[in-house]
Amino acid sequence: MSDNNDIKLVEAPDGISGAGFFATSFEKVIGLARKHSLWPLPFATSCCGIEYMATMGANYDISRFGSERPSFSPRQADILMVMGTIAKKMGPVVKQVYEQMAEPRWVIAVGACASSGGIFDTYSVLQGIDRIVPVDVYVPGCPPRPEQILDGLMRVQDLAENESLRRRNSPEYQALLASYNIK
Amino acid sequence: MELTNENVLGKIISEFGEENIWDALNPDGIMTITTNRESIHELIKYLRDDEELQISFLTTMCGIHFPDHKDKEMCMMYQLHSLRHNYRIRIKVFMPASDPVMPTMTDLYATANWMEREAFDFYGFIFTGHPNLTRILNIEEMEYHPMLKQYPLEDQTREDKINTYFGR
Amino acid sequence: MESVDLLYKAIYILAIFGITLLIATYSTYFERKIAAFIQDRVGPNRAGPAGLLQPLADAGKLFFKEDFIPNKASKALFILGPGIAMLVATMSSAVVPFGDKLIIGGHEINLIAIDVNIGVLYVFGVVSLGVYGLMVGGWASNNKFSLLGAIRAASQNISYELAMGLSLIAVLMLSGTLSLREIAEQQSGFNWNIWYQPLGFIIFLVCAFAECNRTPFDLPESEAELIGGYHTEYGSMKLGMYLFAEYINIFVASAVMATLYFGAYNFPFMEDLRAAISDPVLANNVVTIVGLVAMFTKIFLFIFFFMWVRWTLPRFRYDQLMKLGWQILIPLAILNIMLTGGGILLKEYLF
Amino acid sequence: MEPLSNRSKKVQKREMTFTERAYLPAIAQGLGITLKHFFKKKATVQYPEQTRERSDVWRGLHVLKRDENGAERCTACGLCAVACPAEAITMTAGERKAGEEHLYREEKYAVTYEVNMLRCIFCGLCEEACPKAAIFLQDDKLAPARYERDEFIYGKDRLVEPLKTTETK
Amino acid sequence: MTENLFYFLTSLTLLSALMVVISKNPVHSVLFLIITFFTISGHYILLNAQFLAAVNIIVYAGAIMVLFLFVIMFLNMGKNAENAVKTSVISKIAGTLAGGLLFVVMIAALKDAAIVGYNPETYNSQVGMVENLGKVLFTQYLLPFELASVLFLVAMVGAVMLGKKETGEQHF
Amino acid sequence: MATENKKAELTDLEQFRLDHGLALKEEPQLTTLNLGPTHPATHGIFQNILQMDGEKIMDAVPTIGYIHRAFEKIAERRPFYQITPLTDRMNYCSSPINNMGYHMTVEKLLGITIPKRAQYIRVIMMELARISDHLICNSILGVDSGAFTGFLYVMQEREHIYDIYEEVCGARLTTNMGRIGGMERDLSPKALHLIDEFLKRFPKVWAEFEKMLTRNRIFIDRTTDVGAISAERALSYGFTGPNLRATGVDYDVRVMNPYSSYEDFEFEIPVGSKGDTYDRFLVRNEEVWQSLKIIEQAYKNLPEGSYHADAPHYYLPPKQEVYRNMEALIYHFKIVMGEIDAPVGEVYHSVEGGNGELGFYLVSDGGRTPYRLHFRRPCFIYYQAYTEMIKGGQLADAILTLSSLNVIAGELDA
Repeated sequence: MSDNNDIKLVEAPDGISGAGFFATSFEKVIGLARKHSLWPLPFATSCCGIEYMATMGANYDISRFGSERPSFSPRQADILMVMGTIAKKMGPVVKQVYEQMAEPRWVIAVGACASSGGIFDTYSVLQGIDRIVPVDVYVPGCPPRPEQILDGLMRVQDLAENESLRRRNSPEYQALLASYNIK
Repeated sequence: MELTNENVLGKIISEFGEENIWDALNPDGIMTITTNRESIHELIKYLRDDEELQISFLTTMCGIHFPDHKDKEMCMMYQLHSLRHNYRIRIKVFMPASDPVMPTMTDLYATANWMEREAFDFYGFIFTGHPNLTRILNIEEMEYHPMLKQYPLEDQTREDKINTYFGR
Repeated sequence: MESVDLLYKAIYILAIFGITLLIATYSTYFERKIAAFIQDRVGPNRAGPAGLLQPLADAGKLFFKEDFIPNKASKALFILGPGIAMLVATMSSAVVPFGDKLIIGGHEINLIAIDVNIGVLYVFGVVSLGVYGLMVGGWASNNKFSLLGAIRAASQNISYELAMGLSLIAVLMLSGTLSLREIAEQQSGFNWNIWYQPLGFIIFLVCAFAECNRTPFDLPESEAELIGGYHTEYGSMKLGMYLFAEYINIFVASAVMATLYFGAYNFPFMEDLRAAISDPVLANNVVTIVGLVAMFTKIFLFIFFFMWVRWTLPRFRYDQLMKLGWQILIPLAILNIMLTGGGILLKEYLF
Repeated sequence: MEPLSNRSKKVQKREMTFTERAYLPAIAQGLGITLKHFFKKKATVQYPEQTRERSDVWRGLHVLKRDENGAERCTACGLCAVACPAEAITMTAGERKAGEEHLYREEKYAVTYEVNMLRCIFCGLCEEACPKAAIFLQDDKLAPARYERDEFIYGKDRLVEPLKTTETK
Repeated sequence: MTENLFYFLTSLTLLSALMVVISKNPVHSVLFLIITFFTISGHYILLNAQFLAAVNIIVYAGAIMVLFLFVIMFLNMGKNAENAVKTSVISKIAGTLAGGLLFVVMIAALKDAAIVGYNPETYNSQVGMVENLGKVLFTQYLLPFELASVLFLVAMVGAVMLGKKETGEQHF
Repeated sequence: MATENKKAELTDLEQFRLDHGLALKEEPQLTTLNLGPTHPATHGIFQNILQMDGEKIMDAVPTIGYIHRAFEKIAERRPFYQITPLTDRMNYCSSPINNMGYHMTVEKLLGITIPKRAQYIRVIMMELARISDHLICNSILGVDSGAFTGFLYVMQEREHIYDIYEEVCGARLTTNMGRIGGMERDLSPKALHLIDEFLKRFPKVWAEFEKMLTRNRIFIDRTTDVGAISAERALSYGFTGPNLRATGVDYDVRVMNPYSSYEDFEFEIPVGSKGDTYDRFLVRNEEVWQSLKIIEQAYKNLPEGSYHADAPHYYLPPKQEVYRNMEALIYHFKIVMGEIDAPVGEVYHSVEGGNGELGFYLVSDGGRTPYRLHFRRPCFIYYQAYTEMIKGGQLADAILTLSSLNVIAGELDA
């Protein structure tokens, strides 16, 4: 399953990929708009959630990136920030939340537990959420410093800025979702 | 009355008799006694209700698995505390792995409810009379009791790990 | 009505509509900035200079987000909900006098979209309809959190409308008219209603907070309890419309409060200014424009106040909210009516 | 229940006075506090442009140190791998050949040395375990966020401290 | 223009009034009823009775119907009420009969009623304005007005009494 | 008997119902509402299926285990010193208390006594941790009642606490602070300076936070009589810590069984009276003041001496020694490989954690790992009372009760 990550489209240079044909300034504008308005769904289960609080706090201030409106309803969120251990019991919930999110959607796995299970290589813990949902950005650390969380957010911003409007309809993306059994 | 290990033990033994209370130890300043499952419920009730002792706070309880002890594989540990006298006591009950059945303490202490469910979840102890003895921490579909020593710790689905690297 | 007048009126209405939308859009930005400043942060500053393009980014994103209608939702009503909310919100600013008359080329233009003689009732009626947007949307979502939010919105709005109406009656007794323009005219100079109706104003202010679903009365969408309340299931621009409607409501509420209690476009030493300019047409226009600025300053101060309060206070609980509305505000409003009536009688008796 | 100790102190919980019942004074007080903060100096450190100061002992990204001659200190004893509670460190040891003395300080060295940054919990136990002072958690670098899981396996190419340019050639 | 508007409003009124009865979903019924009130307010405006129009909207559409909707939503919370109501054949027949009889009675009553028109020359267009309405209410119809207010007071007291729960139970 | 008495007091409506064969009371139509596991107010992760009559909660069924991580199983497979990072992640709001509680347990097993200075440093760190724990709990209570701003004010102070942690151990949240046998390093001059500054600055901020909420009527109304529990029920449920103290029982491990030189310090145990949310809020507020007092005393009277015990078998020798001294190198290897000679035995040690009595029950069979390590996790123990506490209240009450209980999911699920 982990192989499927390779399908992820990093739309690198403009004009080379298929979508580049349609790459217009309009697309860029929407990309910029999306970049600066990534509303997170903080799926905070444990320690990393506390560091996310620090990220929201005055000293780091995630609002500078336009991302301070936490959308606890998945319909309104753009990035799913999975922070903390996801146990096998929790796995289906994460997947359901992801399915409820509207396109375009991104996923950040914040911290070792969400990314790979981290220290908890145990029978009850999911060894990384990329087993159930496609992950766009991984943030290492246990928990990461708020700087690193912001770093992860900026990586998503880069993705959002350069993504073509048609990517979400592309067969590659559909195949990626299908490989995770997400309709 | 100042509660000391000696006089508490004396009181308990005079109430329950030598045949039900044995192996009184003092490993870390907390008196540890062993009893059988027939008298455990009565014993804890007695400790709670006795005017002099007032050992009426169930600090914790947990299971322990000793696979090497023949017929005494499973152990249930209760630790009680008398807030009034600041006196702690630990009570153990051993039983064979084939028959891990215990009376429930939920009628004495509300907190025993989840603790017993946890012990059931981890070790498969059956608490007779428990109102809702289901798994609490693990998923319902789990087929084994993971804290038993014979089961592995690691996630069996993980494939990116090479065991030879780790000398454990 | 002459065609030229109609043209001016059309331009004016369009302008008001545009300004309303603009203010609502930038309210989101200011809300975030004010929140940030109150909380020792700096707030959005990456989208454009000082983050000024932030609202546009939000709007752009919302427009191009996947439009989603939940399976179990009642589809027509699901779409209708935000539509009603937005429509009703934009309608209500029609009768607010933003300024006195402007004289251009001999034509007198009243800076008010529709001058009806029941302006107060119009605002009141339209605002009371706003709750349908929330109710219909919340119900159509087929989600229990949404439904709870919708029900809270309905009961809250009805309860506070009563107190609001009662506090308004005292103003109407003073002014003797239902037309907002006349009420504004009567408060010329510094003769504002707030000096006669401080209690009424406070009641009206509290009710305005409740009607706009703002903290401490944001129960219909209280995040900690109902996730998003009535708009839990809404995403993309439909959500945008709900949020928009909320800010338009704030704008209108601020405008109405400024008109009713703070002298609308009137400002102190207005007549001195008028007298200082010799040309009567120019004098009138200058005074009107300064008045316009005064009006908007008052509105912005109110909007700031709305936001300031939001980031300071905890919210009420449902029963406490009802208690406040029915057991405190309504009796107070009735008391206020009696005091006002007594005052008017006393004045007539004395003079 | 009578007190267990003589040090208890009842928290003050008085009835609300009339002014407190009237909502407004308390609200005004709260508004005053928030307004004071409105004009206060902002605490934000604007991260990508400015960075917050970190302590000297901050446990950041790993580095494999070289000694003063530019030779790698690591001798592949494996203590760090044993000490790692997250099992994030793997290595294979090799014998130093003749002529490689300037590269490796001891006779044994790590042919491969990998740290899985996604598993790592930055607890610092490896640094503590190392008898050769080879592995360190730097205070000035943080593990960056990346797109792919594979990119987080840090091999020697990224872990070993780069040679100082003056010493190479 | 006005005439066309009148016909449009009237047909809309009748249509939505009909839909109130026909709709299976009570929420839809209520929403149609609200539209009906709106169109009726439209008629008031056509008659130059803006005050009545506004009050109609505030009171009926803005308050009473919100309560209706509120109650229906509340009751609807659990399951769909649409299928819960089963009308038997007998009740349908009975309903038709009753409705038909009512219709007959109404025709009989209205057959001879004269329609009082207004003379356009002497008609005062300001009759629906607030001031005139107030004057009429407080002079000509003072007694009915005051009686109505007493009636409302009684109704209110009754509602409070009914709504009051047994002591000790807290609801909301 | 009871029914007959009731019959006499039937109201007219009830009489009517009785006459017509109707149920005496209308059965309320219950709604099922799923609170969690992703509901914003559940912070950590747990699910409550609520049966609601309108806004009133009639019944609740809690489900936990959504982040069960099998701490106790891992602890059986790791050498003693590698378990410290695990304890970090239990109550992650106050990791140092967990770390040091665990260290003290192992020290009790090994029979090490650590020098006074190390004990004082531990006290400072543990009290800082308690402050940061209570900070989060009380400010989150503000957030859940709608007042977001106070949360960000105190969050800035928490950053300062983190700065101190960082100076002492090199991490912010999951500190892995201290070692078996003492601290890993002495307090640096910078750390001392930071503590000093903190002691000067923090009281102002905390007073301001208190001013924003404590006497605000909206807040008082929201929290008074919400989620109340009696002392008897609380004891039966095994409550400890601030939640028990809010009911009026002055049980505090620091006073009852002093550890790490707590007997040297003057402080009081704040107790409430009703055990409601407001009491819990006030008790935590007051505890912060008491913790400040303790830190101040410990900071002023910080004794000279070593920051770790002289126990070469268990405490890693200094790095410089390892390079030069063969004996030290051998100890170093033995300790890192986990081959320390732990005696056979069992110990129970408890500390006053952020949420109450945090106990460690350690059984050792002489091997390199604990044979069994059981954590007495206060959150796990008192969360089961939650159902009882919210019954009859409203949805909003349930959420405030949850915040004021300060249930930390990591500790709850282990």
